[in-house]
Order: sequence, then structure tokens, then C-alpha cells
Amino acid sequence: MLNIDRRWIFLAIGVVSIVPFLIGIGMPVSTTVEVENIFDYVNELGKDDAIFISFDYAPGTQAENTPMAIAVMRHALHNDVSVFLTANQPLGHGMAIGALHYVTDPAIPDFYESVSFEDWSALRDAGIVDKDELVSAWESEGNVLPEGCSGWIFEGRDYALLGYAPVFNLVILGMTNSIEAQYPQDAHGNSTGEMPMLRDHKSLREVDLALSCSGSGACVWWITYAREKIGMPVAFGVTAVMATDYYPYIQSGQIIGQMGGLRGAAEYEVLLYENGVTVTTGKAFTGMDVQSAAHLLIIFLIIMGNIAFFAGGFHKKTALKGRG
Amino acid sequence: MIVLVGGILMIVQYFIPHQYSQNIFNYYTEWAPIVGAFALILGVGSLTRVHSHKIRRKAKNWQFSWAVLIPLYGMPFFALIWPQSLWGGMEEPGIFDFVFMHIQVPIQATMFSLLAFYIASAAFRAFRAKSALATVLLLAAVIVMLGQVPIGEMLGRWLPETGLWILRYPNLAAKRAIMLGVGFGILATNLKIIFGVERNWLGGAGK
Amino acid sequence: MYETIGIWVGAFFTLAIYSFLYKENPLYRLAEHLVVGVSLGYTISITYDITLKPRLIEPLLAGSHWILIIPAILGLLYITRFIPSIAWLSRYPIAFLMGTSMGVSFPLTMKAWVLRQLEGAMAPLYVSGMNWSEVAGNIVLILGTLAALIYFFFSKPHKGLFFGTGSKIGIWVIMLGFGATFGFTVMGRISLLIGRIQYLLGDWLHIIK
Amino acid sequence: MILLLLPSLSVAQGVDEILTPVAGEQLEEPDPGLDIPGAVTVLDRDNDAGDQLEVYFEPPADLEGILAYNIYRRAVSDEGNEDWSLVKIIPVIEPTEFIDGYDPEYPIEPGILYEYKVASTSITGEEFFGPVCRAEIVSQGEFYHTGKTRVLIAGALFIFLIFYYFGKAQRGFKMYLRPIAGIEAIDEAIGRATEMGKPVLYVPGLSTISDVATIASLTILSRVAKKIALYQTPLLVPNRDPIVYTVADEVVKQAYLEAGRPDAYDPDSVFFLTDSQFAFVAGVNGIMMREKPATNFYLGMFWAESLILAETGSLSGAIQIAGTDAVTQLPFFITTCDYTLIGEELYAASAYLGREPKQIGAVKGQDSCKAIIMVFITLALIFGIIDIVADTHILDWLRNIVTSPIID
Repeated sequence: MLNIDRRWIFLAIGVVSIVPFLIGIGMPVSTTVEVENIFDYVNELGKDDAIFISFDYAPGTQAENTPMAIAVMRHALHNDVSVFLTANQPLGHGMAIGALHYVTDPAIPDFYESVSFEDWSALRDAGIVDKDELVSAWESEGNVLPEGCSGWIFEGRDYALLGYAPVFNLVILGMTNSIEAQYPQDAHGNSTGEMPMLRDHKSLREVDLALSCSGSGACVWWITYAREKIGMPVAFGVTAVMATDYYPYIQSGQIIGQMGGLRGAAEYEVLLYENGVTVTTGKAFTGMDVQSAAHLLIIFLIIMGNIAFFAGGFHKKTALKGRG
Repeated sequence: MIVLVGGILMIVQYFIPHQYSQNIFNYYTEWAPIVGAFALILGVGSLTRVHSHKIRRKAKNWQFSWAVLIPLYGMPFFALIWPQSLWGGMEEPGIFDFVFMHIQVPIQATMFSLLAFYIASAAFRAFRAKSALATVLLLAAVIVMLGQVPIGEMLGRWLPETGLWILRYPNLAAKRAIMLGVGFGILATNLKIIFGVERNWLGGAGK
Repeated sequence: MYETIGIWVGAFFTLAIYSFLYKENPLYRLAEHLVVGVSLGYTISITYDITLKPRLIEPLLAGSHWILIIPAILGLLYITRFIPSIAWLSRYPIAFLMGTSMGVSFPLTMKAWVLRQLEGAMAPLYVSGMNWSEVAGNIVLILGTLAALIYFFFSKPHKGLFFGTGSKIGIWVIMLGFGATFGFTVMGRISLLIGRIQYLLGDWLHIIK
Repeated sequence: MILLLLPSLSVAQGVDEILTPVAGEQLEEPDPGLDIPGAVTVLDRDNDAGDQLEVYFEPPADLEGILAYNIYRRAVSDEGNEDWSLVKIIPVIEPTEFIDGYDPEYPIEPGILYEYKVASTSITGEEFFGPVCRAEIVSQGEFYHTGKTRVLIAGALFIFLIFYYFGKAQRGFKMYLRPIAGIEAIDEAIGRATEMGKPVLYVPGLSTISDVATIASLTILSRVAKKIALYQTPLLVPNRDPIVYTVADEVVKQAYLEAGRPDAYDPDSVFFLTDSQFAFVAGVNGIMMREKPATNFYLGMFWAESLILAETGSLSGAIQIAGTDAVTQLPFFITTCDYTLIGEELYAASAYLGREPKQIGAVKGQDSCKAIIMVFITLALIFGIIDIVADTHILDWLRNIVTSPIID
């Protein structure tokens, strides 16, 4: 029995991962203190604060990391917190662009309407950089917020796409002195020195949080080079594979909290939804049903496999079927 | 020699807050990314060499080497020299972004999701509670797996609670011990490289 | 239009990779090779655009910052790697980066990985207001860390009360930790599959929202 | 660009109440306006590069109507025509002190004398200046950072211990390393393969030569190859990295030579398979199914492929010995293999087998550091219990020894 062609098992896992999507159960997800800590921290921030969201992952783990980055980005934008987007690897640069597109896509609920850096240069030159004043001045020019939109976001005031820089650990270290020195231009070629958010937050000392969304151990750079140097608060959004390794950092207080895998992202989405920040939950939450079903299947397979093995249904020397 | 001087300089620098030390350090943070960026030449060079070799010798599956070389040089071409969009329209992102978002991202994301299938297969055919230790491991794994998903909460409150307890205490203890060990390992490797005891990282350059 | 074509292309390659589950085939191999070339090509473009252009080329063209010539030359030495007779020159940029980054990371690693973790390991057993599971947890935490360290201690045989029992407890604690990792790894892999299914069923076929 | 911070609703309302009459009566007797801040004190900041000053000023007695303080600075010069620059805005509810010099736009130059003035600002942005105060000191850089002493001591101790054991090992000192279960099983596993007349498969990881795990694996390969040469069992070593391949080939050749069987060496036993991760796995799986090796070694660095390899191996009925320092892959090896070398055990095993002074010295040096850590944790445990029983605070004292504050 143990020698069944593995392709049957492949088929089983495929079916189990598709069916719950079609049914759509929506089982409740409870939240843990590791995620609540990040949420509460970001929730306290206001329009004079800024955070970094670092896209320290490649497309391979985007299914886990992107929902986290998007959830926190929405939360920060909702509170008018300025968001810096960076990446520690070139492919993460593309991930940052993708996440920004997602948050500003009118086809997706809870989207924000982005105003590019050039478009509001007149207002900027007139010295209007306070968020509330900016919005009223912008709307008085005849711009209307699209229906269903959560708000305006101004490039250079609400977000800055700084992107990738090589030897990123040293870039973090350099940003503790000056962000502009490390990123003279953003990814769109705008001069960062002219951005209001960089004038309010010139170095990492004036930034309130760094969230590293990471699929590798490189998120630790934020602890080693920013947190240990200037005491900057750091939070992690890591893939499930990495998550268990970072509990020591939570206990030692080096990070304020951690989102582990899709589940962590789903928890943040639930918190956003329950606190009225967003009107729907996102992709991570919908994925949790499948996650439940697939875990059950795998546990079932482990138990069945062991029963078959110990009941002697397995002969070590029988031929191996299927492709290796 | 450069390694020794550079390494010691940087260690000493950490303990000296004086402005001369800071200036050295500022130059360093400015220069290192520039030098680091050129390291890409190595990757491009060796990839080109391996695959052009294959094509020339018509090695097995040599046709696929074109699938490596064409995008390797095509991507920078579309990004820097000819940032053309697919149909020439202005609003559409260029070919460069298209290839990244719609070829690179799906392939890479799918590659890793293959593992979900393999884990399921291994769960049935290979994960064995052969010894007491492996049994403990599998039990802990099952509890954590159930505790992490909504259905576990429906089966009983104790499941997620036990799962989180394992994560927060025994898991933390084990990972911290490993982390301390790895920390010393990294430090020892740093020292060995700075003092030239370890030279493997040169990767045979110039041999 | 643009988006639609993109999603069809993406779906095609997604399925090409999944075809590997059935059997290895040329489509899979094509996708696998493409990704190598595209990712490096992307990296080159981004690095040029974000690093070399604003930090090296523009300052140099502007006529100031001549000192940046030094890192540029150092970086260009990498090319010598492909000319066997002077390949040894390529050691200099590698040595520069290795030596200095090792030096920078040494004290910081000492602080963040060793001292900070040691501090965390010396947690008080009981602080007023803790419930029993937290106190039990703290005892497990301190004893467990100690025991796991004993397991990775190679200078003494694992015999006697301290080293014998210690290493036995240690391996159990390590196994519990690995159990957690195992569970989380399974969870992570499934999450990645979920991401792809959302792409195929949602973005491509529009069966689910 | 003025950064306004409304501390709380109540303060904001308070301001409104006060200011309304002011706005209306501006032309009459000049309202005393807002109370002005007092004298400014400037101190040199310790442990800096001479580019920071600690600035304190006395808050005004009457805080009513004040929204924030604007702090201006300029360099003292003979002509006194330097421009004032606004270096800091402090909301009224915050402490009246700050560290000047963090702002990269207005850096402080070491050795230059500065003067400061502080203004109270109202909600309308009106400024009421306090006295101009000249700093009594100039900023200077220090040559040693006193806050980093603990890191220095720990680092020095570590360097000393490592080199002490290096030296000891190089002088040929015999040092004890405990045996490791997986290593003892190696001989048995090779013996089994010989009995069955089937080959031994050895995968030296998928990483490059610069990975410590790969180097450790190659040391163990040398030992395994020597045993195999004596037993005349076929050996298969597939490689993913071309450089690792050349080194592995060399290692095996050398091992056969040392075993006195250079003739038995088969140049095809070590081979390069492919550099793509999953294709490599598919290739190795193919070998396992065709050749049915009796023993599989997976030692070195592995990633996601670990479980596919070990699964096929366990189905083919082979004895499997694995070892890696990749924590995320270890659980899969433990549940599918017969013996697993966990993390550092791999390095220790290679030191144990290789008997190379460098490696043994490193293991011993790290061990002594772990011993120090263990002493600290044991003391912490004892002190923690004493604290509970006797209601003392000696654990805090102990923690203080290793605590390094965040300052730079």
C-alpha cells in the first residue's frame, strides 16, 4: 500500500487545496499576541510618524510575504503614516512595485488613489505638505476621490519607493545617519531630498518602525544594524519556515512582534477588519480554509503511513513505483 | 592582507566614536555598494561561459541554454536601452516589467509551491515515528500544525494553546541554544577569514 | 488587454512547472532555464539603475567626486577573473568586501546574537501576575536552553548527572523545537500552493474572487 | 515646513480659548504674548564623533498657549552675521532637552562654538524668543566608546580563547572530542553495503565550496572513501557545484591512495550532475532507483530538496545518514533517516574524523565560550530561585553584567 504511485497523493493534495476555495467556508481566525503587538504599535502612530516596510524576499515566497506587507501598508496609510518601501534584493524591488500596484488598484477593495510626485508639485512648492491641508487643497483643485476609495496617497508624502540597494546591511547602517545619502533618488528617479517625508524623517532615528518582510535570514540585518545601533523598533513578517527560529528575538525584546507565514498575515487582516481599517479581509484570510483542509490531509497521511509501516504492510525491498 | 587590515580597521572603528573613525566609516558605506555592484560581473560571466559552451558543443539539452542567455541580455536591453512597451502604448508598463511580473514571478512562485506536493507524498511514505525522539517530533509537529489553523481551534481550545506554548518555550529554548552556537560559529569564521586561516571563500580565484 | 495577456502568460508558465509533477518535460525545462536568465538580467538592470547610475556615474559625470574612481576601479577588477593570467587581481575587490564586512559584523554579531540572547536566557522565573503555564514555560525555557547547550558541547562525554541527563533533556527539547519547525514548514509550503491556486482560479479563470 | 503636533484634544482646546482674545486685541497694549523659555545649557555629548551636543533649556513658568518650542542655532563668529538655522521643534508636552546633531542637514562641526536661542510658538506660528545663549563648550570626539566595554570584553575573550586553542592544537596537543552517534554508524553502514554488494551514495550537499557545511562534508567524505577503498565497495558521489566536484574528486582519489588501493579508484564514481536544484534531485532519485544503493549519505548544505531525496531513499530501503546545519531541513532528515547529525554535530564530526588542528581548535574554542554561557545561565537559574525564596534582586545584578545598552 505504501508503494502507491505518488501522483495519486499529488492529486489528493491538489483537490483538497481547490475545493475549500469553491465552497468558501470562512472559518474564524483568532489572533495571537505576537501579531497584536505589531498592530497596536502601528495603530498608535499618526501623521507625524513614518515606518519602513522592507521587501526582503523573492517571488518564491510572495504568497506568504506579500499579504503581510500589504496589510501593514494599508494600516499605515489609513493612519496617514508615511511609508518607506525598500528591498534588500533586486527581486524584492519588483515585489515592492507589485505591492504598491496592488494597494492602488481600483479593482481591489480598500484601494488608495495615488498622486504621483510630479502631479502635486505645485502644492508642494506652495509649502502645503501637511496631510490634511494637502488633501483639502488637492480636492479644491477639482480632484474627486473615486468611489469606494479609502483615500488619497501622495508620493513623497505618504509613500516613497526607495527600492533595492546592494550590500543592504551597510545601507541600513548608513541610513541611521541619513536616508538621503543612501538613496539620493527613489525608484522613479525623483529626488528624495525634495520629498516632504524625507525632510520630516531624515534618518532612521526619526522613523518609528521597520517591518522586514522576509523569506530568508537577512531580516536579522535590521536588528543587527538598526535596532542594536540606534534602538529603532523592528518587527518581522517572515515565512512560516523561518518563523520558529525568531521566537528568541521576541522574548529578548529585540523585535516588537512577528507575523509568521500566511497565518500571521491572516491575523493582521482580521485585526484590520475588526478595527474598521479595511472593509474586507484579504487573500491570507481566504487561504486559511484551504490551510485547514490541507493540514488535516497531511496529518491523516502521516498517521496512515505510520500505521501501514508498523503493521508490516511495507516490504523494504519491493520495487519503487512511480517517478522518483 | 587587505582582509586583515580591513577587518581589524572595522572592528576597531566600532569602539571609536571619534570623527576620523566616523569619516572612514562614511566613505566605506558609500563605496561598498559600488564595489559590491560590480560583483554581478562574476555571475553574468560564468553563466555566459557555461551556456555558450553548451551551445557550441551542442551538449545535451543545449537548446535550453538560449532560454538562459536571451533573457540575460535582453532584460537589461529592454530596461536601459530600449524601454519599449509591448504594443508601444504609453500607459502600459514596458516589456521589462512584463517579463518580470508575468514570467519571472509566476515561475519562481510555482517552483516553491511544488514542495507542498512533495511534503504530502513524504508524509505518507517516509515520515516515520521510528524512535522515541522521532515520535516526539512528529507529535509536536501535529499539534503545532493543528494549532495554527482555524479548524484546530474548533477541535478544542487546548490545541492552539499547546501549540503556542511549544512555540514560545521549548522551541525558543532549542532555537536559542542553536542560535548561540551558530553565533559563535559565525564569529569564529569571521576571525578565521580576517586572520587568513580560512581561504576557501576565494573560491579558487587565481589558482 | 495588457493585464489579460500577462495573466495568460503567467498561467501558462505556472502550469508548465506543475507538469513536472507528472513527468519531467521540455516545457518545465524551458521555464526552469528562463527563470535563471530573467532573474539575473533583472538584477543587472535594477543594480545599474539604482546604484551605479545615481551613485557612481552621475557624480563622476558631474565632474566632482573624483574619489569615486577608486571603488570603480576596485569593482572593475572583478573582470580579471575571466583572464587567467591576471585572475589573481579579482581577489582584491573580494578581499575588500569580505574583510571589511567581517570586521563590521564582528562586534555587532557579538552584541545581537550572543550578549543579547544571553540576557534573554537569564529571564526571571516568576514575575507577579504570571499564570502557571507561563511559570512552567520559563522553567522549561531556562533549563531547556541549558540542556540544549549541553547537547552541543563536545568536550565532555555525555555521562553523569550534569552532562548525561542534561544532554538527554537537551535532545528532547531540540526535538520539540524541530517539531515546531516541521509543522511551520508544512504550513509554509501549503501557503505557497494556496497562493498559486488563488492565482489560477482567481486572477486567471475568475472562478473565485 | 513646520511640523505641528497636537498633543491631545484638551490642549488644543485650551489653546483656542486663550488665543481668541489675543487675536481680537492685537492692536492694544501688546499682549505679553507667550511666556519665553529660560537659559539654554549645552553639554558635549559623550561617545560621539564630536558632532553632537546635548542641549537643555529651562521651560517657561507659564505654559499656557504654547504649542511648541523652536530651537535655533548658529555658529559664533566675530561679525555675528551667520544665519540662524532652525534645528529642532519640540512639542510643549515633551521634555525640554534634545540631542543636536542628528539632523544630517544641519550638522555640528567639531571644535566650533555655537550659540542657541529658543522660542515659544503659538498655534498661529508666532514666535517669542528667549535669550541667546552661547555654549560654554565645543563639541569633541572621543577615542573610546565607554558604552561598548562589555562588547569589547566579550570580543577580546572570544578572540583569546579561539587563538589559545588554535595554538594548542597546532602544537600537537591531544584534545578530547566526544564521539558522535552518526559517525559511529558510518562503518556499520559501509559494512552493510559491502555485504549486500551494492554501492554507497554520498551527496556532499548542494551548496558551494565557501559553505562551512560543504567543507565539513568533504572531510567526512575523505574518511568514508578510505573505508570504501578497503572494502572495495562501489561509491557514487553526484555533485551540483562544479568547484565542489573538482575538490570531491581530488579528495576521493587521495583517499584511495592513502588506503593503498589507487588501482581500485573509479574515475566515474565522482561526477557532476547538473547545476539546477530540482533537476539535480530528479537525477539523484533516478540513480537511487536504478542502482539501489544500500547506504545513502546526505552530508552538507541542503535546501528544500532534502525531503524529496530522503523520501526516495527511505523507500528504496537504504540505510540513510544525514547531516546539515540547515535548521529548517533537519526535521525532515530526522523523520526519514536512520542517523542525523544535527547542526554543529556536523562540524564536530568533521573535526573528530579529520583531526585537523585548525578545526579541532575552533570546536574547542567555541566549546569554552559555550561553557561560559552555561555558567551564566546556571547562575541565573540559581539566583532566580533565591530571588523568589528570599525576595532579593541578585538576578538583576547578574543580568546587568551582560546587558549592553543601546547607545552609539
